[in-house]
Amino acid sequence: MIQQQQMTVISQRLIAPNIYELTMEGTLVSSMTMPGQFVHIKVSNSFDPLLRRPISICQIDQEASRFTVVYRAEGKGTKLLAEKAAGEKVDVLGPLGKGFSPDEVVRGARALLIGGGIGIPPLLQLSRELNERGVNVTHILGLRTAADVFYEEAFNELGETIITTEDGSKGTKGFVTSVELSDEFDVIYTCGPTPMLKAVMQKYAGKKVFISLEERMGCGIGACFACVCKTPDDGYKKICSDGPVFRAEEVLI
Amino acid sequence: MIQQQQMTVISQRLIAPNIYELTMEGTLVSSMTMPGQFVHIKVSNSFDPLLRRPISICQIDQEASRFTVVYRAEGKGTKLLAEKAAGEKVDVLGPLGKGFSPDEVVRGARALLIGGGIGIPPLLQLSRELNERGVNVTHILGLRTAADVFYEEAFNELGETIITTEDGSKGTKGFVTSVELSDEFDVIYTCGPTPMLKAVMQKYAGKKVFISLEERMGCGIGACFACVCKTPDDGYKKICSDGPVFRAEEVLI
Amino acid sequence: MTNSLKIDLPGLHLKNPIMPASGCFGFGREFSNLYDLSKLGAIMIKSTTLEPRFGNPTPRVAETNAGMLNAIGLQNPGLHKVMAEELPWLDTFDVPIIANVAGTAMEDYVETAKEISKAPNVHALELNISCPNVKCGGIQFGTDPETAKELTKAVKNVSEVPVYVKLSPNVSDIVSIAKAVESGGADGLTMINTLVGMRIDLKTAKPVLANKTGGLSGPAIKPVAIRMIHDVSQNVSIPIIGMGGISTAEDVLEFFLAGASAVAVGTANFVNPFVCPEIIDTLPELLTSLGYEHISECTGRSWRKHEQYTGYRP
Amino acid sequence: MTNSLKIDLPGLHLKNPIMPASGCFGFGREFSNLYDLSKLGAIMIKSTTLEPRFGNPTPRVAETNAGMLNAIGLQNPGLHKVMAEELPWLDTFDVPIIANVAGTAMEDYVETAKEISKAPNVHALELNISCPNVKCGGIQFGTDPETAKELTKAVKNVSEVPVYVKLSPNVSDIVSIAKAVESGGADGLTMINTLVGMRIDLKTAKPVLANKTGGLSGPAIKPVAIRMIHDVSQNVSIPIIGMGGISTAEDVLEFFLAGASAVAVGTANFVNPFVCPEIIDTLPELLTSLGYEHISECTGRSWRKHEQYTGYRP
Ligand SMILES: Cc1cc2nc3c(=O)[nH]c(=O)nc-3n(C[C@H](O)[C@H](O)[C@H](O)COP(=O)(O)OP(=O)(O)OC[C@H]3O[C@@H](n4cnc5c(N)ncnc54)[C@H](O)[C@@H]3O)c2cc1C
Ligand SMILES: Cc1cc2nc3c(=O)[nH]c(=O)nc-3n(C[C@H](O)[C@H](O)[C@H](O)COP(=O)(O)OP(=O)(O)OC[C@H]3O[C@@H](n4cnc5c(N)ncnc54)[C@H](O)[C@@H]3O)c2cc1C
Ligand SMILES: Cc1cc2nc3c(=O)[nH]c(=O)nc-3n(C[C@H](O)[C@H](O)[C@H](O)COP(=O)(O)O)c2cc1C
Ligand SMILES: Cc1cc2nc3c(=O)[nH]c(=O)nc-3n(C[C@H](O)[C@H](O)[C@H](O)COP(=O)(O)O)c2cc1C
Ligand code: FES
Ligand code: FES
Repeated sequence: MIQQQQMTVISQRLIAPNIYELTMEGTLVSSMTMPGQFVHIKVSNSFDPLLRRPISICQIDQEASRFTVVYRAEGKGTKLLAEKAAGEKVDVLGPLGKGFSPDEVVRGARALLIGGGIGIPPLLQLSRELNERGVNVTHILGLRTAADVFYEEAFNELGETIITTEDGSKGTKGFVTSVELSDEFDVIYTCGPTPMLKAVMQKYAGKKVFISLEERMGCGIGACFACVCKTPDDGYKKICSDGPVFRAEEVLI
Repeated sequence: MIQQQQMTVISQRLIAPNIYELTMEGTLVSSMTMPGQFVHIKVSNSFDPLLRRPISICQIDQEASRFTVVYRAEGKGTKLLAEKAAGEKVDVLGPLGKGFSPDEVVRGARALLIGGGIGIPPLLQLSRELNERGVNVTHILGLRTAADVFYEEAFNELGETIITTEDGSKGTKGFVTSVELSDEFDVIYTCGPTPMLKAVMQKYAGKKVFISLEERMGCGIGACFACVCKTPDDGYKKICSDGPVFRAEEVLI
Repeated sequence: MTNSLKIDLPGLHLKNPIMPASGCFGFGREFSNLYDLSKLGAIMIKSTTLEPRFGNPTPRVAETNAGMLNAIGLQNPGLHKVMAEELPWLDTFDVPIIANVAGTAMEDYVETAKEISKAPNVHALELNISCPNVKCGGIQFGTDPETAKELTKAVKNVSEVPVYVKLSPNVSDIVSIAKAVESGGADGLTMINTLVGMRIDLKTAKPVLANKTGGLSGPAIKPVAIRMIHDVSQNVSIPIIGMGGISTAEDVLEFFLAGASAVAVGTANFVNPFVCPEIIDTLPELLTSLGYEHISECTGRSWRKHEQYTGYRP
Repeated sequence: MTNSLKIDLPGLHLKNPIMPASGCFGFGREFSNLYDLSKLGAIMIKSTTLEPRFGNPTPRVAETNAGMLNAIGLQNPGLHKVMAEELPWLDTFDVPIIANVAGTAMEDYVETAKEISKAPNVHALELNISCPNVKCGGIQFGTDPETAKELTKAVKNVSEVPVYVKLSPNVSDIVSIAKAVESGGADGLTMINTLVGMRIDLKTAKPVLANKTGGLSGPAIKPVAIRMIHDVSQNVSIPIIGMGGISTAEDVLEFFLAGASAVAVGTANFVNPFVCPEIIDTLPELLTSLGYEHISECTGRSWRKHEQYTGYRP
């Protein structure tokens, strides 16, 4: 169930240049059921900035009623969000959308998780849940440069983790699609910038690929038609409520 | 000289219902020369609220580079200002306008200071400076009810202080003009709501009366013509830069 | 208590004068997961056109200071599907529907209005002659008084329910459009639609919206809406449903004082999806605190002699 | 470095294209206590009328969300005093003056324009046909294309310096006004003036401003200004000085990309009196970071083919 809640900031820290990890607490967490869902955050009480900011859920701790997001502080809203300190309240609407369904794979299956930049965080919760289900997980995480890398250890604990950097300062030089793996995968999950999603879909064409899309949003709940994308059958999907995660074949990007 | 400065909040406390006392520190204080001047405060970095808020200077501590304002948290801007805690920065433009000139009276003269509500604070610094100049000061402070009274002791230390409350819950029942004093005064300074100023001017007609005016402001420095009032000679004065303090005869209110 | 909010307008017996604005609430399905739609005074459904429309390419929204731009382009499933699926579903709630009708030619408007006005829960039409986001149709009907009048007449001729006309603020003289529409037989006005605006991305040097321009809504435009309602309400004798930047009960009252007899809330639903029920809950107390017994006392009070008038009476 | 900001416009050789907007800077005296006025590209002085004007009763300003309303009512000391005192004083600075001329009848405008254009430091006129805050005169000249053209012609006939016409955004079709003014001989356009708006005080139930309506300015109106400049710049071949909600160097660039060749800063001077010099200081770096060598490359880039054009050339 979607709730709107003043959640309490538990911690906020810088984990890479301009990348913040923010943990919040509140009963809203109990509704978070699927990795890949997102929350819509009002970063200030002011009318400026006016709109909420969509941010993916990165980690869920049901026992502590806490969840974590990781975001890049770039524009007006996310910079204000980065100023929130422990104990402050943040207005969260969520959980929103449909995430990655870990049910798509069975125990013992092999899953490849490919994340680019700020698309990496939602894969962490997914990888955890896949692991819990006994799925064998491999990660490819693409970043610009060595300094941008975050959560390497956390992913390492969950499965083989290959880092790529555009400048080659760490891991494989190039993009996430530069990595050649000999293994066969039953399912591929990917999240990142649209050009990366396209490249991944091309490289793994014919496979079962799940992608997570981004679009400018108004309501975040499916009411305003801001965030639609076309589908192959000339229909449309709303990224905020039908997605953000789709089977690659479902949508035209 | 007018400066714009990010000043540091030293303390903020509630001194009566909705009335806050805020002390800030910065080199800007060195330009504060006249009691009755004001500062123009930007209460947030957001465009909403957009405009600065004019607030009178209440106490100046040149040695510590600190000054104090007292204000009522009522609308959007002043409520945000009331949230500022020690250590935070506040954008202050000032000092602005022309205040009460304590030079108008000589040592041994008698001055009557009449303040109403949130018009009381600027009289505190004035009274101090008059005292320093050896002027004999009497205060009449008008408030709605006993709970609203603040700074009674501080004024008491500077001269006889008569409190009036509308409901009679403290001091004289009625308005500041209900007080009958047998003494003759050489000069009267008054600050408060316009109806009170008018009543004071009427009661003390013929005396040397100084009044402090309020008006909605744009720039606060005399450039936008938002805050004019007419003068008896068919001219005008800008309250922000020619005032806010005027000789009663100078302006039509 | 909420009795202080009951309002009657042509075709509309409203338990309260608060309704979501067209395009900001879809057909209510999403919000029905958040609260009981029966709580609302009415619902203005998304603009419906004769044929289904996909709308404009994305990005379709952009944020501005205290406002937002949208260029959805009237995406909707078309008259047939709205009649067959959306309206019957909405009929499960105890809330009157104001059906917003859009088109690209007079005939579209007329045909859509005729059909949709037959739905049992559609109690009024809102004629959208002010959408700035479609190439042809929409706004050109709303900038010329004569065209606006003709369209109103044609739709009135076929509609089974009262017709409200939604005015565009992008005009030199909104009073003359309002009068024209009134003389065309409109039962009421709704105003304002969005102001045309644009944002440009510094990095790409291109407009942020794929459609380039979009409609500006939200708190930024509130003073423009207030002014126009103030001017129009003094010059027509049909009621006005006011909108443009409403986010709080205080805003609602400001619209009433300007001359509105009911209000719609648009953009604020995105910021706080519970805004409509919250306003409905807080409005009675605000009225009391200001000394009003009924919200209708407020209509036009900023310009009326108080004795003279106590709100629109049908 | 600041060479990247040098701009030539009809009558104006500007060291940079940043100037305070008329009415937000008086005649510069107050700001001269804060910084050296010679730093500015130009100064648009307060609207000057033939006779002195006291203006409207107070309150004259009201805050709105991300904006403000003003109804100053063109208070100014009148042509004679401006010529005798303000302009000579301004001549002590190395900064061209754009004299904003207002009136209530064609003759006033012509007489004021004729005289003030003779002042040695007045390098251009700005014809205010868009002030929403005076009963007669001002805005009615700006909403009818024919009247706007006639006035422009009449003023051009007598002015010793190029004439810029200041357009009102409160019109259905700003492009047609712009074209009319161009055909009347205008050397440039300045846009936009304020949108008409209103705020109502809940406690008194009356408009906050004594004049009831006022002009809306500030960040709230920026998307409207951008849209209008984008539309007009594609349809005229005279340069545009853009304004409406500019507060930062980024805003300046957005106006250039829309189609402006210079900009004016109004309301932001009240929020931060140092805003103009701050923008002038930060703009070169912003240009560099976006890969531009000169700000004129940006003019109209949101709609021009890049090869085609590199800014207005006199
Ligand atoms: C479903 C979804 C999940 C996301 N998850 C994350 C995440 O986990 N971490 C993260 O750093 N970012 C994420 N994003 C992107 C994030 O929403 C934007 O970076 C953020 O909204 C930008 O806000 P701002 O205040 O920094 O920028 P501003 O420039 O102030 O934003 C202006 C407006 O544009 C919108 N906007 C700007 N960039 C984007 C964008 N890329 N996508 C959607 N809207 C945008 C803003 O929401 C706002 O309405 C996600 C986006 C979507 C749609
Ligand atoms: C020279 C001067 C000195 C002042 N000194 C003090 C003081 O020492 N303590 C104090 O509590 N108040 C003082 N005031 C009044 C104070 O400026 C207003 O109470 C304050 O601006 C209200 O802001 P808000 O955010 O609470 O209200 P909002 O309703 O959010 O204000 C909206 C707009 O109206 C303006 N405004 C509202 N009320 C007033 C008012 N009474 N006078 C001027 N502008 C107003 C605001 O500045 C703002 O631009 C002074 C006013 C002036 C002109
Ligand atoms: C995303 C969005 C979509 C809209 N779609 C429509 C529409 O389909 N038909 C219509 O008449 N108005 C539409 N509007 C205009 C609103 O109904 C309303 O008139 C306007 O937004 C002003 O109100 P607000 O400031 O409360 O949003 C839309 C507004 C927004 C923000
Ligand atoms: C207080 C105030 C006074 C103004 N006076 C004038 C004026 O005298 N003449 C004029 O042409 N424009 C006047 N304007 C309009 C501005 O020059 C400018 O066009 C408008 O405010 C939009 O710019 P901004 O959003 O940067 O303020 C005034 C604006 C304000 C806020
Ligand atoms: S953001 Fe409103 S429908 Fe998706
Ligand atoms: S506030 Fe601008 S002149 Fe006084």
